[in-house]
Amino acid sequence: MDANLLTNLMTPPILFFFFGVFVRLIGSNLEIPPALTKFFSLYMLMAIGIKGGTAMAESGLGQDGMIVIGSAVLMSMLVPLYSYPILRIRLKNLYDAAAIASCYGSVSAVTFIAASSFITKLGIDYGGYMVVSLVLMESPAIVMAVLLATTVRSKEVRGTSVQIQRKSPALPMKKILHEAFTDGTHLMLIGSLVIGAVTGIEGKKAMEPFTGGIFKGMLSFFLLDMGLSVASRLREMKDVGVFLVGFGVVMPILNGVIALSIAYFLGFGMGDAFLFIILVASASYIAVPAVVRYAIPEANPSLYFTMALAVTFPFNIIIGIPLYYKMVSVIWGG
Amino acid sequence: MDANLLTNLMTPPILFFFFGVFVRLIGSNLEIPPALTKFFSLYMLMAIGIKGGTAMAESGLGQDGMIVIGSAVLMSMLVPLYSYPILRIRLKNLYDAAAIASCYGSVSAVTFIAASSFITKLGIDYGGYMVVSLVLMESPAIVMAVLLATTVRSKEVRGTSVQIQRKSPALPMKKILHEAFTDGTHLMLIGSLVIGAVTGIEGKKAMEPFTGGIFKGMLSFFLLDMGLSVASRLREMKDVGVFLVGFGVVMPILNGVIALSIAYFLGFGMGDAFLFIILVASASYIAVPAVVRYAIPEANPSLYFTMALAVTFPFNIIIGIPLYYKMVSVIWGG
Amino acid sequence: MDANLLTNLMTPPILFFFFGVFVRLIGSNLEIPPALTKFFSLYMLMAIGIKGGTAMAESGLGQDGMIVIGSAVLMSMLVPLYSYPILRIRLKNLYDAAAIASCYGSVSAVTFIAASSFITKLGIDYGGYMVVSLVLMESPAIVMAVLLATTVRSKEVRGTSVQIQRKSPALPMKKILHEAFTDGTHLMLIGSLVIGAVTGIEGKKAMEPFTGGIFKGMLSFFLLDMGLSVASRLREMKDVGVFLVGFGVVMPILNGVIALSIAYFLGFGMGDAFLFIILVASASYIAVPAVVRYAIPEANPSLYFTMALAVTFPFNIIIGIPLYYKMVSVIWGG
Amino acid sequence: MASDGKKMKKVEIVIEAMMLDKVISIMDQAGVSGYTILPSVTGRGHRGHRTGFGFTDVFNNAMIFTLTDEAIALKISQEAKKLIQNYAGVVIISDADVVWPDYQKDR
Amino acid sequence: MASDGKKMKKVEIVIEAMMLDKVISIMDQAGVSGYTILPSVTGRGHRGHRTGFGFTDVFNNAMIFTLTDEAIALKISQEAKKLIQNYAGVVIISDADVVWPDYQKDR
Amino acid sequence: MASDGKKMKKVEIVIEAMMLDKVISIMDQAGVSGYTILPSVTGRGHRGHRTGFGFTDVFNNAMIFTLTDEAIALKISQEAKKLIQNYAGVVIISDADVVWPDYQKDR
Ligand SMILES: Nc1ncnc2c1ncn2[C@@H]1O[C@H](COP(=O)(O)O)[C@@H](O)[C@H]1O
Ligand SMILES: Nc1ncnc2c1ncn2[C@@H]1O[C@H](COP(=O)(O)O)[C@@H](O)[C@H]1O
Ligand SMILES: Nc1ncnc2c1ncn2[C@@H]1O[C@H](COP(=O)(O)O)[C@@H](O)[C@H]1O
Ligand code: NA
Ligand code: NA
Ligand code: NA
Repeated sequence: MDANLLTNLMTPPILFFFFGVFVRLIGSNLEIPPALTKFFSLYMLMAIGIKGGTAMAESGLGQDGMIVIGSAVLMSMLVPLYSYPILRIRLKNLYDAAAIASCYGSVSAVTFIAASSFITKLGIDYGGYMVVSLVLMESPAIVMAVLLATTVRSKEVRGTSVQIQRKSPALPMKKILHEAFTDGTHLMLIGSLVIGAVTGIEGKKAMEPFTGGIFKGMLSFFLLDMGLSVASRLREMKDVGVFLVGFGVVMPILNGVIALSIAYFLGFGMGDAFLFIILVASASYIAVPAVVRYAIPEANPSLYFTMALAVTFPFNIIIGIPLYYKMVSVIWGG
Repeated sequence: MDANLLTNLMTPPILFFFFGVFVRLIGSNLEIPPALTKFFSLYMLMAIGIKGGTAMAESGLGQDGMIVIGSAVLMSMLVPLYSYPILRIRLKNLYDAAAIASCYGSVSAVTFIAASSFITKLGIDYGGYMVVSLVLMESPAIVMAVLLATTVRSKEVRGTSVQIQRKSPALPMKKILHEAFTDGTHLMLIGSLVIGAVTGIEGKKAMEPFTGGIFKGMLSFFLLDMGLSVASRLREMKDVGVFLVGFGVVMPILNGVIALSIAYFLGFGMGDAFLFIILVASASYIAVPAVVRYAIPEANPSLYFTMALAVTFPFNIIIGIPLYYKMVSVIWGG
Repeated sequence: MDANLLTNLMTPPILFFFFGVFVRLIGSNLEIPPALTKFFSLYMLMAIGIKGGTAMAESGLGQDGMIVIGSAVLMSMLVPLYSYPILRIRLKNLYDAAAIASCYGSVSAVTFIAASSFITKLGIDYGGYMVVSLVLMESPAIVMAVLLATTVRSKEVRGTSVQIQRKSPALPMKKILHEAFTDGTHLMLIGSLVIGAVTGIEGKKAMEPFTGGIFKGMLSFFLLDMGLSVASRLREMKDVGVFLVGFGVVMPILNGVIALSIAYFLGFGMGDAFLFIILVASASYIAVPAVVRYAIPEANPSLYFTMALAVTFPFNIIIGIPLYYKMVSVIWGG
Repeated sequence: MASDGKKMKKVEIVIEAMMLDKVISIMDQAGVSGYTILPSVTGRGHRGHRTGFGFTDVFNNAMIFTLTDEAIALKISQEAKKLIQNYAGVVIISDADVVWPDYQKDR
Repeated sequence: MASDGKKMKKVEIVIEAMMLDKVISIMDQAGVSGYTILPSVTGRGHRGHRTGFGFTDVFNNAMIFTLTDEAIALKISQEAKKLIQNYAGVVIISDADVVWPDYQKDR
Repeated sequence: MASDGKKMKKVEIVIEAMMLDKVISIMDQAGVSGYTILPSVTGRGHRGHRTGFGFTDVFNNAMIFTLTDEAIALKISQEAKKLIQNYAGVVIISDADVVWPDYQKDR
């Protein structure tokens, strides 16, 4: 790998991520209180939403935007669909397969942030509608997972009744959709996006010192915290097992390549293509697990959460971003 | 209403308020941890205090300032006095009447902040002593309420003794005054005001990126949180009842009109007049309830808190600010 | 004392410290939630680390830096060594003597921050390696204290066995060193320093609005909080007693004078000399107590913590900083 | 126990945070007079470490207790038991003397 | 109960947060050897939901418990009962075996 | 006690925050099936006020409880007692009926 890798890794926020991992691994007592984590993550969602919304207000959606968004939504449904059979190869608990598939259909906002700083630094542009794509990729992935889980459940009832007692009292789809659409992090992002779009250039100016100026600093804290959490999850890695760790590394690449092909054939701009790949290749460890835990209690959250957070997230930050960029820059001739 | 209404409502902070209301009403799990709420509100008090204090350091109090402040203090005593008999018309629990009266005699710092951004945006000036007025309107309102409650209590003792067992062991006035003057939010505002006044232009420069630059962003978070809280209180609305909800809407207008008359006859400047009206028309849901809960335990906090927070605050933000501005601009010919 | 004293005392952050003390003394209910305190202190460590690190990246360590750092480490070992016998004069519990000695060998980051703002304002320069000194003065002081405590323990075993039951099961030195080097605050400072050094000018630019712009405001909050804590500890002052209070006031001066002599003879620059004195004269109430509580449980944390926080810290802020500056400016002819 | 309190049952439930609302509604439907919530506890059980991350509630627990009579306690524990078949949690019942203000005697 | 602990009473009090200091002074005056505070709990009782807002303590509860002997427990519960006539709260008394460090045996 | 729960011991330990990990390992080694942690409580005891400062853990307490059988409870209380000779803390044991999910019956 070349200098671009370093470009991505040598910024304070990313270094604070590694620092966080290191700190936890050597057994330090450094802790970020949950209230602060909440602050940093709500802040991130507000900042990214305002930024995307005000960008949209300036340039509008346009046809390009519609195509990107449509592709994003489609991928968030397709990824779970083709991930599920792959996961079934080895997983006995099919609920786990459904839950994991859902996380990979959805996205990681922090990976998106890191990737967009990365290309911004390289002077490459992208559309405000990328944030809209980010937002819209959450719910479809969840719906797909719930549908898969429902299939498993109905089969189970027809099959042996040994585990029936433990079976979840089937939650009505309406309740699950409500959870999916009203999840706090999801709404915070949508709300900020809409507020950014509504207030436009004026709103951007008013919010800039907060959502722009101190952004890198707040991101540093957030990534420090992520680093601590990632390292804490490493002890669950043995439960995750080789197959799933492999899935967490290979799947982003596979998803990325598929996304790249789509972006190429649909003629995305270079920045849009890169971020589209990032969205498809990343996995959710915030919004989706929160809803899936509720909707598919039979699945073990340690698996899907740990894979998305402690395997795929660092993989994308360290290897994925420069790798996808390399691929894009070769093809788009950047 | 005209474009000014929109000017007030279409800023990110205010939109985040509505967003907060919306989010809670649709039953989302979005939560702001109490520690963060504390941060945002202490920050608001610091920012407003520093701003007022440094403004005072630049321009001094002056005779104008003295007159405004004097009128403000007077109104904070008068409002409870004439609110109480109005409330007695329907309220059986006279302690409730005293407590509510007290909240309306005092002020809402956030309404003040929203109103001052509103006119700042319109290019209208106001004196640093407006913040002094804000500060000084708190304690008198509380004292009035306690005096009213004491009267009720002594009557009750002479009357039937049925409820005596529940009667509060009369707290000594000294203790209550201590609570009133040492209330944390109250002191934070005073302290910041004094520190702003003492450090003047130097202090302003040093604090500007914090108390100025990121202000709109922090205010957005604070108002998001207020929105969530307002919506949570809406379920108590049925306990509040039609009479009190009506009081919460009509009283600010009545108080505003009285304040306007005073401002007019005493020759306030336009900006001062507008903010004076805002102070008189707003009601306290932070400092006063905290002290009144302690001093008048016989009153139901759900009533006075909910009225000030969930009725009068949104009323002033949505309708009051543009309405009072309209009135002022017609009369002052702005 | 002259205008310099006022220069130091009349800034918003320092005034917020006094305000905090005042607020607590009059019995107000103003509280800063622990999660926020954590935020402010982690922020401080990040800011100071980034600043020191990026400064080092610009100018390197150099021979000057090595000499300063070496002297600092040396003093952090010497101070406990000569403090211990002084403390033994009156203290019966020798564990207390060891623990207190350790705090005074180490440093107070906030005193360092206040002092560096003080001279920055006066236009005096200092090296980025001063932060390295700050970092490196923590562990040696702890190690010295543990060695002293180990001596006490082995004597005790050989002596009367009355107190044996209460004796701590001797913690292995390895475990203690682990605690000392992995203490969260310690690591946060080191990590930020390294990240600052690695990212250099780019990192500085990226972080500036966060670690620079809003610094004074965050510091104001942190010092407000310190003021509250200092005042809360004042009620423990009677347990501390006259001797130890005296120690807490005289020792910084003594340490300061010794540091001054060293700085003079080794030819430190004026800014470096001043901050070197500050480091040696200040005492730790964060990192060291955390480790010492663990390593020397026989010592009473109320003593060492209260002395460092409620005696020496305010002494240095109010008297120490201008006093040491006076001394330095006379000798260095500033 | 000798005190001027009323003999009641204390039902304590540890449950994963996102299911707290469900437990509250179980209690409400069982007819309790009130409850107290400890909003944020962590722990370990047979479902592994639930150590609480700030950015997701998935691994947080909450705790809630109610003071109530034996019949209601039984009803709650039966309902809650169903819940903890699927979600992390544990139900604890113990004896307690409860002192209410006078006008609450009827509960 | 069979353990090497001392048989004592556990007095738990839920009280509105701003009155916690009052409860502490009731305990101190009754002569307890110590207490433990859970600074921030929420709940519901006959005074309605006390769900805790960040910007006011009016709707926050706190919880405190002390381990003490029966006589002191009774004294505390009597005093606290007066307080909860006016302020939100509840007093809970139960049995507990307490293990102190040796040099605390005398309490 | 009459409920469908299993009769067990509840061992509650208040300990200074930085020693919580030690208590956890005592419990783990004693063989408990789980525990619940209240990460941040304050208090007073014979070691004075431990009122919790945000910038140091030295004066913070934590609380942890486990539901377990009598033998393990005894083991824990003995180990914990040694710890609280040197570090602030108290150990409380009481009776509790515990309702587990069915597949946990064996613990
Ligand atoms: N034996 C136990 N003692 C105390 N708390 C427990 C115990 N077992 C489980 N818990 C609590 O209940 C939660 C869920 O337990 P589980 O469903 O067994 O994983 C844990 O995270 C603990 O907080
Ligand atoms: N039955 C109950 N069980 C547990 N906690 C209660 C109960 N009743 C009241 N509480 C607690 O005590 C507080 C005050 O109760 P009250 O004064 O009845 O509104 C409530 O907010 C709850 O935290
Ligand atoms: N009598 C008591 N009742 C309840 N909690 C206590 C009691 N004594 C001590 N504690 C708790 O245990 C901690 C340590 O106690 P100690 O070691 O006695 O200072 C205190 O800070 C309290 O949180
Ligand atoms: Na994806
Ligand atoms: Na008013
Ligand atoms: Na020192």
